[in-house]
Parts: sequence; structure tokens; C-alpha cells
Amino acid sequence: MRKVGVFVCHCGNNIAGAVEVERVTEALRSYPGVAYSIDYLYVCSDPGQDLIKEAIAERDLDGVVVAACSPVMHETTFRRTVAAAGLNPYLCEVANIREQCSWVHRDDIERATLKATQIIETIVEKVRHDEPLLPLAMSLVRRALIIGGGIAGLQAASDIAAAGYGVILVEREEGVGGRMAQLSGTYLNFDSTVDLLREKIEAVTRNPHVTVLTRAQVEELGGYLGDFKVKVRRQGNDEEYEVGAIVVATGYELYPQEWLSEYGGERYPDVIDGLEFERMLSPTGPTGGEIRCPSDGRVPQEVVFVQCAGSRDPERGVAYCSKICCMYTAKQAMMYKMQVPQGQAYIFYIDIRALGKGYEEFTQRGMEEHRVLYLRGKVSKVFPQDGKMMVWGADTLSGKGVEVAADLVVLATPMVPSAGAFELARKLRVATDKHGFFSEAHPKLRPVESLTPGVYLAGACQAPKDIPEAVAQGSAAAAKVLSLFSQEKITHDPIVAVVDSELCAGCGICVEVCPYEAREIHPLTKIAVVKEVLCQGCGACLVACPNKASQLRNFTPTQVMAMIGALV
Amino acid sequence: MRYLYFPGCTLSTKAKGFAASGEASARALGIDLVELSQWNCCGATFPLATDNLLALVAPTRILLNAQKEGNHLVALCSICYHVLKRTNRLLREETDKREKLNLFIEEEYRGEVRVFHLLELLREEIGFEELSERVQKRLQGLRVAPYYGCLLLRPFQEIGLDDPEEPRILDDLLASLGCEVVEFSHKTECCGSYLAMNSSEVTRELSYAILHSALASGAQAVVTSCPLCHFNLDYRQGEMAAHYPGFTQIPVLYFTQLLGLALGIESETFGLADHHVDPRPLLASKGLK
Amino acid sequence: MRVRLSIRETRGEFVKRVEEISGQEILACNQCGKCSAGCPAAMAMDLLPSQVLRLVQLGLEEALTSETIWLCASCLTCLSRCPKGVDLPRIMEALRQLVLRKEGDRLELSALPADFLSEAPQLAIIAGSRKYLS
Amino acid sequence: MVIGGGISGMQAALDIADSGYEVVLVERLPSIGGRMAQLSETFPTLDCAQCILTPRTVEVGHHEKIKLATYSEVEEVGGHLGDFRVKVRRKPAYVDWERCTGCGLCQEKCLWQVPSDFERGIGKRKAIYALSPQAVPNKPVIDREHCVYFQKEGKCGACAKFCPVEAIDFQQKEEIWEEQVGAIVVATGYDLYPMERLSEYGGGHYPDVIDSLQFERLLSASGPTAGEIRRPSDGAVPKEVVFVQCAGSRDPERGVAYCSQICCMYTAKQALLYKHKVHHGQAYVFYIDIRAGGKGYEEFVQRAMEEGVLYLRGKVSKIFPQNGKVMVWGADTLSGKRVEIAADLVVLATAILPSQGTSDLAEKLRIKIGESGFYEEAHPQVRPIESGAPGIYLAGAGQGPKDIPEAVAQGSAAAAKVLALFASEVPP
Repeated sequence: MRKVGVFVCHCGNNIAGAVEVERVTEALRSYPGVAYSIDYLYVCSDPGQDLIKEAIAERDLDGVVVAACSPVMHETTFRRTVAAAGLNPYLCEVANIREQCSWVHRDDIERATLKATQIIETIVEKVRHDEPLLPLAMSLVRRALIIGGGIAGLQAASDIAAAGYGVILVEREEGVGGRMAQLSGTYLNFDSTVDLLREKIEAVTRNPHVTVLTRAQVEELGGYLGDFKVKVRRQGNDEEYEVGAIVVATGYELYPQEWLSEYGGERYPDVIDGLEFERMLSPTGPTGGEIRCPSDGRVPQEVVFVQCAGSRDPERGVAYCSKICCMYTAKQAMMYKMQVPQGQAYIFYIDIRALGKGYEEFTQRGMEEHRVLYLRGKVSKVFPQDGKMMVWGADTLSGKGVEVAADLVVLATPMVPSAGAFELARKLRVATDKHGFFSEAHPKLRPVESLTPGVYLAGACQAPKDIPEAVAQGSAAAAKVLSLFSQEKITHDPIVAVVDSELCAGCGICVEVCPYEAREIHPLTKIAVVKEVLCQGCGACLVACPNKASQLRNFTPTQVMAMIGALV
Repeated sequence: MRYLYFPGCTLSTKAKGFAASGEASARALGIDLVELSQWNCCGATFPLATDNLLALVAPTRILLNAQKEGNHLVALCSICYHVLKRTNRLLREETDKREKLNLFIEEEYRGEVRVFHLLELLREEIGFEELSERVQKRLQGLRVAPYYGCLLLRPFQEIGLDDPEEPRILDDLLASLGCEVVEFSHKTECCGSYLAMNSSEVTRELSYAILHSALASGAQAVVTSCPLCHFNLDYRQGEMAAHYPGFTQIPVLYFTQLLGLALGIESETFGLADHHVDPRPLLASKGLK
Repeated sequence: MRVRLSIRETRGEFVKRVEEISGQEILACNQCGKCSAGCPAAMAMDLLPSQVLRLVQLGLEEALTSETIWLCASCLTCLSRCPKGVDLPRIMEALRQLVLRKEGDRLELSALPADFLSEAPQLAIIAGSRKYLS
Repeated sequence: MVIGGGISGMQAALDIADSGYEVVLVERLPSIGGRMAQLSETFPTLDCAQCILTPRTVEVGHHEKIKLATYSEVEEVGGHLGDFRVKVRRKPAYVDWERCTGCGLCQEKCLWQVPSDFERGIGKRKAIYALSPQAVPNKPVIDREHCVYFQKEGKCGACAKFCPVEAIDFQQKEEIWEEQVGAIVVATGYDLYPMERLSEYGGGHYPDVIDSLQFERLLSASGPTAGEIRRPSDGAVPKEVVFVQCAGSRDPERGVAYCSQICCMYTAKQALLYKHKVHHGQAYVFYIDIRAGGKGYEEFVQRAMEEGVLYLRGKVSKIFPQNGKVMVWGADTLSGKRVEIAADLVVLATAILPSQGTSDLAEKLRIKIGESGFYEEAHPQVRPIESGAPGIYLAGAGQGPKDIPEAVAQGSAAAAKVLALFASEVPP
């Protein structure tokens, strides 16, 4: 019979404010199997953890229940604590009495206290039947795949290669450089993007550890963290690579102008988007850097920049803010004014989002030094009139509707995930948000990790982002890869499915339902086997199996029935 | 201590009591205010149009005259002080304009005279602690609202007398005289200034807001250093009484009048009888006259 | 009514004159509105001070017809709090000057009540004359 | 070595240590966690900041490759890339941390209360204190200035009497030692612009005009009001709260010229949390531009507006007390109206400044400081985390205002630079 210790956390006032912690602790003391029960202000604090260690030693506990916050927060903490005291970490479980109890029952202390007690009792039942488990060892290929050769991907590649690990960089286009290669210059200092990029590209292409595959795409992905098998289709041929980690850096493209019918929907040659204007500004572009109206090649005397041309528009465009337009528009207007000093640049905006070091000062410089006229209001309609483009907008500051007969109109259209990102996400088994951007593991604390182990995110594939952010993310993703590669061995959580060969009929339903491709029917024995390193312990096979041959470790039917038994 | 002194037009006519009380108090404190032998009107506004140099000629002349007789110039009137101080800075720092103005006055003046407000002398030359010790008759129980207005403090970069948002100088002076100084929200709000000439309702509204704020803070009198503020706040109280129900009239005094009383100087020349709202009953109730 | 903006207005003579007379860069203002928030006389104005400046930024001469420019008391509250250091009182003065220089006096001294004139300090009369007479 | 134990520094330390290298983490305060430890909940998910932070602090505290040097500052830096010699000075805690078990009895028994810096002055702490019950390390220090034992020559000593393990050591001296490290990550974070310098907003004299970190403490379940919104003057629940953005930011004349970047979002969050706690209350936000430029941020601000937070486009000109309320004079430049609000509480989103001592440290490290006082990166676009000095990298708000995900990404990015450096035999 297990001797279980129960540790009830007050979490300051978070739990103790709605649950009478002392009463809960007292009630648990007489519950079958509970050898020790105590409450503490913050069990996750150092003294709280010491309490657990001492109790294990002094009372000879062989099971621990910490009743506290969600296991997402501190399960790792407490399992590490019991391991330090010499107990198998899988004999420690967290009972969530905060998110699932105290936070939602603030106004009924009596029932919250009862519910907390019951939650803990079910977990005690679980622990009584938990088996000690050992983490599963996995193989580790110390080579990384980077998908996308833009600035974020290049940065990740160069940082990983600099540490001496192999990198395979897959790029869809003819050459690397991505969107940045199309730009005329950076904001703040008008540095040439070509020069800045050349340095980065050379750092990658000259490194013997890096293999650059251009005109290539990821076709198929198998395997798992530490040992992915990637099929790359390159110029018609398929090649296979083994890699240990993947960095996704597929970048962005612009929202199609044709969907913006009130701005002409791409019908008018003198209404162009931000990237088209970048090409016009770029010395390597079609006009050799000269600003000309596409319709007749004249130098535009009045240029209107339309921000939020589709962004911040949940009804007709995208709900989100594209983040970089305020700054590149300011830069473009300034570059226009430098080239055509007698011309006038107008910028329609809703809010000037100058979010970065020196950005605020930069936009102010545009207004003061270059006399760019900012108009706070969205443009309603753009149409041709008398050889010009008529722009109908508003200036909400003076309270006036305004119109400008412009020579050239530049639309700052939204950033959207690049074509094929969604399909790629499915191949990689990585989640995307409703806009198609790759989802990070946690918006605050894990911005460059995906929820799929071994797959990391960098740059605008995750959300709109400017160059410095993409660079920082590229390096950050590299850090994750480097940490992984420096492990002597890697392990996998042993809470995985097992198949009772006695009961399995080899029907193959579990193979169908497994979302992680962790199941197959053994060619010889004809019964289902679990590829443990792929299994995420989701439980889909348990439900699907008609014979109850599939079971999840430490979530056995006996355990679940005992847990239910504690409640009824 | 001898200081050159510029009274200005209003102090020589409508605000004689301000001048008399200021001069007498200064004398009692050992500051000898010597009136410039020759002076003209400062123009009552500092010209804000950059192409209006003509308006700077008058204050430039005053400064030039001061330079001939000394190197300091003291004003009592906030507006005169404002105009002279800003003009002087302009002559010191803006070379182009200086050259043109020197052509107008046909002499060389480079902004070297130092311009003071009497408040500044009291703070820096005498010191409020010292002043407190020299008070003959403490103004105990008199609750006053120190009203600074605009031009005594702004623009800070050019005037530099005190914090334009949380000024202390008048508060500290009045406290050193034994007054109970009330804190009120409108001490640096505008009274309407010259709008009095063309938009009397606006001036009345603005002045009322100031007096209302002072009254709400429990003040028994408002104290100022500007004859135009004084006029706007004092002259219109009859109208206010008719216009705003529940308004109680409140005397408006020059800081020099209270300074003189506290120093025990005979107040006959202080012009206390000239105010529209008679301060004498209040003063008498505190044993002052 | 939709107002046509064009380079003729936005960089026109009007804007240039206001900038010259005031010595201010009108586009330095980012329309944060702090001037309007603190202006003591704004309650009587037809346009807020920031809106008058906005009209000038757009090159619209209707700024000259606003009552606001005559209700600015040059108290400098706005200047002392402006985050961009824009001297709005000077811009108001420039607008007044543009009107006065073209249209002449805004004030008839003789029409003022005799009692007022005999009571008003010299300062008020001189300052008023400076501000309202051409 | 990582200098600064906030979220960015912790991230860098963890990424380096997880790769098997040793890290010395130097933190000025008695425990790690930085500014994030003071926050209530984080946007856009409204996770409790403490809840997501403590697993990190615990992980750092228990990591066998990380040596914590809290209550310590960098004294002197010598050497070069690959071989820096850093002198670290540890202030005397007057508590023997080896013996101390963190039981907290000393703090309970100490009789002397002082305003707590951690609580931004709206809560109190004892003269012997730890930053919070979940602090890592959870060891107290004695504040000599306010300790009666030190001020009155040996009187009191209650903490020493009650300490069950005799850990109080009034004789403890400061300690200086040298660390030899190959690379340095600088993650010293930010401070807020002092309210004293905003005289038109009351200069910090009015109790019901507070700064945003003070409001965070009011919102925090572990703060002095246990998460209830009560105004400091009289403890009343404020019915109308005004949030003033750009209080000192975007103001080259009187404050700082730059945008502090995070205020738009935390103000939206604070206003929303206020609405959640005071259902019938009204929150107003004065702003110039709403800068919501991150994943889900735009949607978050829209949500705040839809849930009833009133946004007013205009800067506030003046704040003063009136009849027990705080009068706010502002403008709404969109309707062209001047507005005034008699608020119960005013929250100023004061500008972000580089944390105190940034320029001193930069001098010791021989790295550059930019115009606005933050550490300067080697190139703003393509080398944002390199300091320009070989082997010294930048992370977090010391380089410029930034929010948590950016600070975390930078922490990791700095770690990548260090890892690449350590892995290469010939330094790049």
C-alpha cells in the first residue's frame, strides 16, 4: 500500500481566498492511503519544496500529491523536487484546485472547499495506482533544417553553423535573401539592404557546415524531435535528409490588391503596393531607382500613401495590424521627398505605430524635415479622374473630408503568411492561427517555439515583424536548436500508449485515429505497435480501440475507475 | 543695496498703490529702488510675430537707458518684467535682430543689463527666512490665495523665475509674512488678459473660475503681482455677483500691500481704498490697517 | 463638403507666410491636442487651438476666419506644455497679423464704455491695441 | 555571465545553461524575476504574470549550471572576449543565506515597517524582507537604513532572537570576488520616469495619481490590496479611472523624445482588468496613437474598446485635486472638444528609462550608450543584440523599450551568440 503525502498550496490568496485550505488538509489526513497532509503558503517556493523533500525522507512517502495551480505551471517543478528526494518523478501528481476550483468559485467558499477536497481525493487515487516510469531515450541527429532563406532563416542558419553543426537551408526561390532582397533600404538610416544582406548571405553560403538548397520545397516530413526524416523536392527530384531540429522561417507576402476593390483592385497602373514601390526605389529595380508613374513614366508630383489598406479591417480585410507599414511608409515618403524635393507626399493613417528604437524620432523627422503631410483618416475610394488618381479620404483631426488628385498612390497592403504556409504547417504538424500564421507555444515566454517538439519559428511566418525582430528571432530559434544539440541524450515523456497484445485484434482503427502517426500494424505479428517517441499520450487510440487493448501509462482503466470512485 | 527701477505706465497711474507699497517695503528692507531717470512704455506685450521688430524698440530703449545708469533693472509689474526680460534675452542671443534694433536706436546694446522682478530680489537678496524675522506684524489668520497668472512664469526657458506648473515664490513670500497660504488649482490659469478689451464675457468667465477656485480653497483674499490680472479679477466682481448665483466677492491685493503691512509701514499711500472690492474690512478684522 | 488638398495649398503662400511670421515649423505638431486640453479660453472658441493649427497644416485659409485666433490671450499655457515645443501663441499671432494687415482694425476704442476706459489700466489698453489694431 | 535577472536575463541564462555551459547570473535585488514579478496579468491572454514566471524562476534557481549572485552588482570588468575577469560585489544581507531556510519568521517578528520599493510605495514591508513569498532565492536581507538594530546601536534584534537557525549576522560585510567568464550578456532592464518630473500632472504629490507599476501592484492578487482596486488616499473603490498615456514619452521638450512602446498595450490591459474588477466603473484612456503592433495586440485593444473602455485621442494638459476627486483636463481631438473628468484615480503611463546605473555599467564594460541612454546595438537592423564589443551581447529593455516576448526572444538570441562563440574554437 502506497504512502501518499498531500501538500495543499494557499497560492497566497489565490486559493486560500476561496478554499478553506486548513479544512481541506485536515479532511485529506484521514483519506485512505494518505500518510501525511500539510498546507503551505506557496508550495512552489524554495521552503515549500523543501517541505516536500523532508516529508519524503522522514515519512518514507512513496507518492506525492501537490494540490495547487494547473499542472501546466508547476508539474515539472514538483516532479523535479521529488526526484531530488530520490522518488520516481512519475509518482508525483498535481491536483489543480486553482484554475479548476478557487478561481471559478470565488463566491461560494463552502462548495469550493468541498470541491477542492474531492479533486485532491481523485488525484490521490491516481497516485496510489501510478507506476514508476523511466523517460524514453531518443536518438539525436545534430543537424538542423531551416525552411526559408529570408533574413530570419539566414540568421538562424549562420548562428547554428557558427557553433559547428550542420544546416540544410531550403529555399523556394532561385536565390536566398527573401523579401529583404527586394527592398530599397532600411528605415532609420537608409542603409542599403543589398549590402547588409550580402554580409549575411556570405556568412551562410561560405560556411562549410551549410548546404543551401534553392528552388526546393519540403515535400514530406516524418520522424520526430531529434530524428526527423525530411523529403525535399528540388528542381523536380526528391531527396531525403535526416535532421534533429527544424526552424520554420517562411516569411510573408502581401495581401492581393485585387481584393481591395474600393482602391481600384489592381485596375489602375498608378496604384501600386508597398513592395512595388520598393522595387521602384531600388537601384537594382526596373527603373534603376527612379520614381516614375507606371502609366506614362512621368515623375509624380503628388504621391498619396494609404496605410491600413486592408489591415485592421476585420470586415473586409484582415483584423490584425501588419506592424511594419507605418515605418516603411514613413521611409518611402522620405525617400520620395529626397528624390523629388518639390513634390508633396501625403500619408493617410489611423494611428502612427512607430514601435521600435528610434522609430518615433524617425517618423517625426519625416514630418518636420521632409514635410510629409500626415492625415489621420482612412481612404474611402480611389479612382481615376483627368489623368490623375483621385483619392477620397478624411482628416478626422480637422473634421473634414478631403480629396487629393494624386499622380501615384501607394497602398500599404497587409502582410499575410506566404503562399503554401498552411500546407507546410500541416506537413510539420504545427498549429497555425486563424490567419494562417504559425502558432507559438506561449505568446509571452515561448515566442520562438512551436508546440511540436523540435520545430521552432523565426520571422514573419509567426506574425508580422520587421527586420531587427526577425533577426533576433532567427538567433533565438538558433539558441533553442543549439541547446537541443548540446544534450548528450534526449528523452521523451513516458506517458505514452501501450498495447495489450493479448487483447489486440490488429484491426488497425488505432492507426487511423492516431494524429501523430505513432501507430502501425506490425508486419509479422499483425498487432498494433506504438512508436513511443511519436506518441504524445493524447488518448485517441484508447477511445477508438474496440477491444480495450490500448491503454495509456498511468491512466489505466483501474486508475480512472478509482478516481471516479472517489467522487461517487 | 541700490537698484534701478522701472515702474511702467500703470504703476504710475492706475496702480500707484502697488508702486508706493513696493517702493516703501523695499526701502524698509534696505533695498533702494531708484527710478530710471528716463523711461517710456514697454509696449505691454512681447511681440510674437517674428517680423515685428518695431514693437521691440520701446523695451530696448528702456534697457539701454538702464545700462547707462547701472547694470540691474527691477520691475514690479509682471507684464513689464516679462517684456523686458524676453527683449533682453533676444538682444543677447539673436544677433540678427540685435543688429537691426541697434540701428533703430542708433546705439549699441547687447542685452547685458540684468532684469529682476522684486519677488526675485526678496527671495535671493533678502531671503524668505530673513524676511520672516524682519516682519513687524505677522499677518496671522489671513488666508490668502497666491495668484501667479501667466507672464510672470512663462515661457520658463526665457523667464526662469520659478516652476511654471508648481510655482513657490509667492507662496513662500506670503508664508514668511505669516499668512495662511491656501493651495488652489487655478494659480497659474489665465485671467483673460487683454481679452478684456474685446471679449469681456470671456474675461469674466476666466476670472470667475480663478476666484471660484480660490474661494473654494477657503481663501479670504487673492494676491497678485500684475495690474492687468488685478483689474480683471477685481473690477468685474460686481458683474460676477450679478451673473453667478452664490458668488461672494473677495478682495484682490498686490503682494507689496501685504508686505508693507507686515513690515509695519503706514499704509496710507498703499491705495487700499482704490480697489473695487474693499479689502479694508478684512484687514481690519485681522487687526491690520 | 470635401476639401481638395493639393500641393498648391499644402505648400502654398499661406502656409509659408504663417511659418515666416511665427518662426514655427507647423508640421512639427503631431496633433496630440495637449494645447486644446489646457487652453483656458477654449470654452469660448469655435475651433480648438489644435484644430486651427490643423487647418494651417492642410493649407486651408479658413483658419483666418475662426474666432479662436481672437480669443487666444497669449497666456502661453500651451507652449509651456507642448511636447514638441511648438509655439502656438506665435502661430495665432501670425494668423491675427495676416488678418489685421489685410483687413485693418478689429477694435474701436471709442466704442468702449467710458466707465470701462477710465477704470482699465494702461496696460490693458496698450496690449489690446497691439493685438486688435493693425 | 548574465547581468540582470529579469525575464530576458533568465532566458539567456537558461538557454546557455541548458546547453551545458556554466552561467553566473548577477542580480542587483535580493531575488530574480525583475519587473515581470511586479506585474499582475499579461496581455493578450491575461495569464497571471506570477504564475507563468515562477516556473522560470524556480528552474533558474535550481539549475545546476547556474550560479546565482543576487543582491550583487558588477564592480569592475577586465579582460576580453573569451576571458573576461569580472569583479562582483555582493552587498551584505546581514543574513547567512547558507543557514537560512527561508521560513519567514524573522519577517513576521520584525517590528519595523517601511514602504516597499517592490510595491512601489503603496504597500509596506519589514526592515528585514524578501521581495515576495515566492522569491528565488527565498532569503531575506536587512535594510540597514530602517533597521533599529543598526540605527540605535544594538537595540531590538528581534529577528536574531526568533531565527530558529541563527542565520542573522549583523556583522556581515560586503563581499567582492572575481569571476572568469568567456562572454557577457547585459540584461539590466528599465525603470519608470519619475512622476516628480511631471509637474503639470501633480509631480507625484497627489496620492490618487499613480504610475502604471503602482497600478499593477493594485491589480496583482499578491499585491498590497490582494488584487482589489482601491485608491491610495482613502481605500475607496474608484468609479472613474483615467489612464494617461505618453506621460513623459514622445515629449522631446519636457520628457523623452522616444516612444516607450509598451504603454499602449499595458494600459489597454489595465483598463480592461479594471473593468473586470469594477463592473460599473468607467475607464478612460487618453492617447495620441494607439500602438498595438504585435500578434493579437490590435484585436486586444479593440476588445478593450468594445468592453467599454473609452479612448480619447488627446494629451492631458493638467491634473489637480478638486473636492476629493482628481480633475483631469484633456482633449478629444476627434470631436474637437476639450474635456474634463473628475476622476477617482489617475494612472500615468510614465516613460520607460534605462535602469539606474546603466551608463556606469556601460562604462565598465566599455560598450556604447545611445542618445536616449540605452545600450547601443552594433547595427539597428541586422545586429540588434550585439553590443559592438566582442563577446558582450544585449538583451531586453536595457537596449530599448520592449515587451515580454521581445525581451524573451532577445534573451534567447543573445544566448545563441554565446553558444556559437563557445562552440567555435577560433572566436569569430
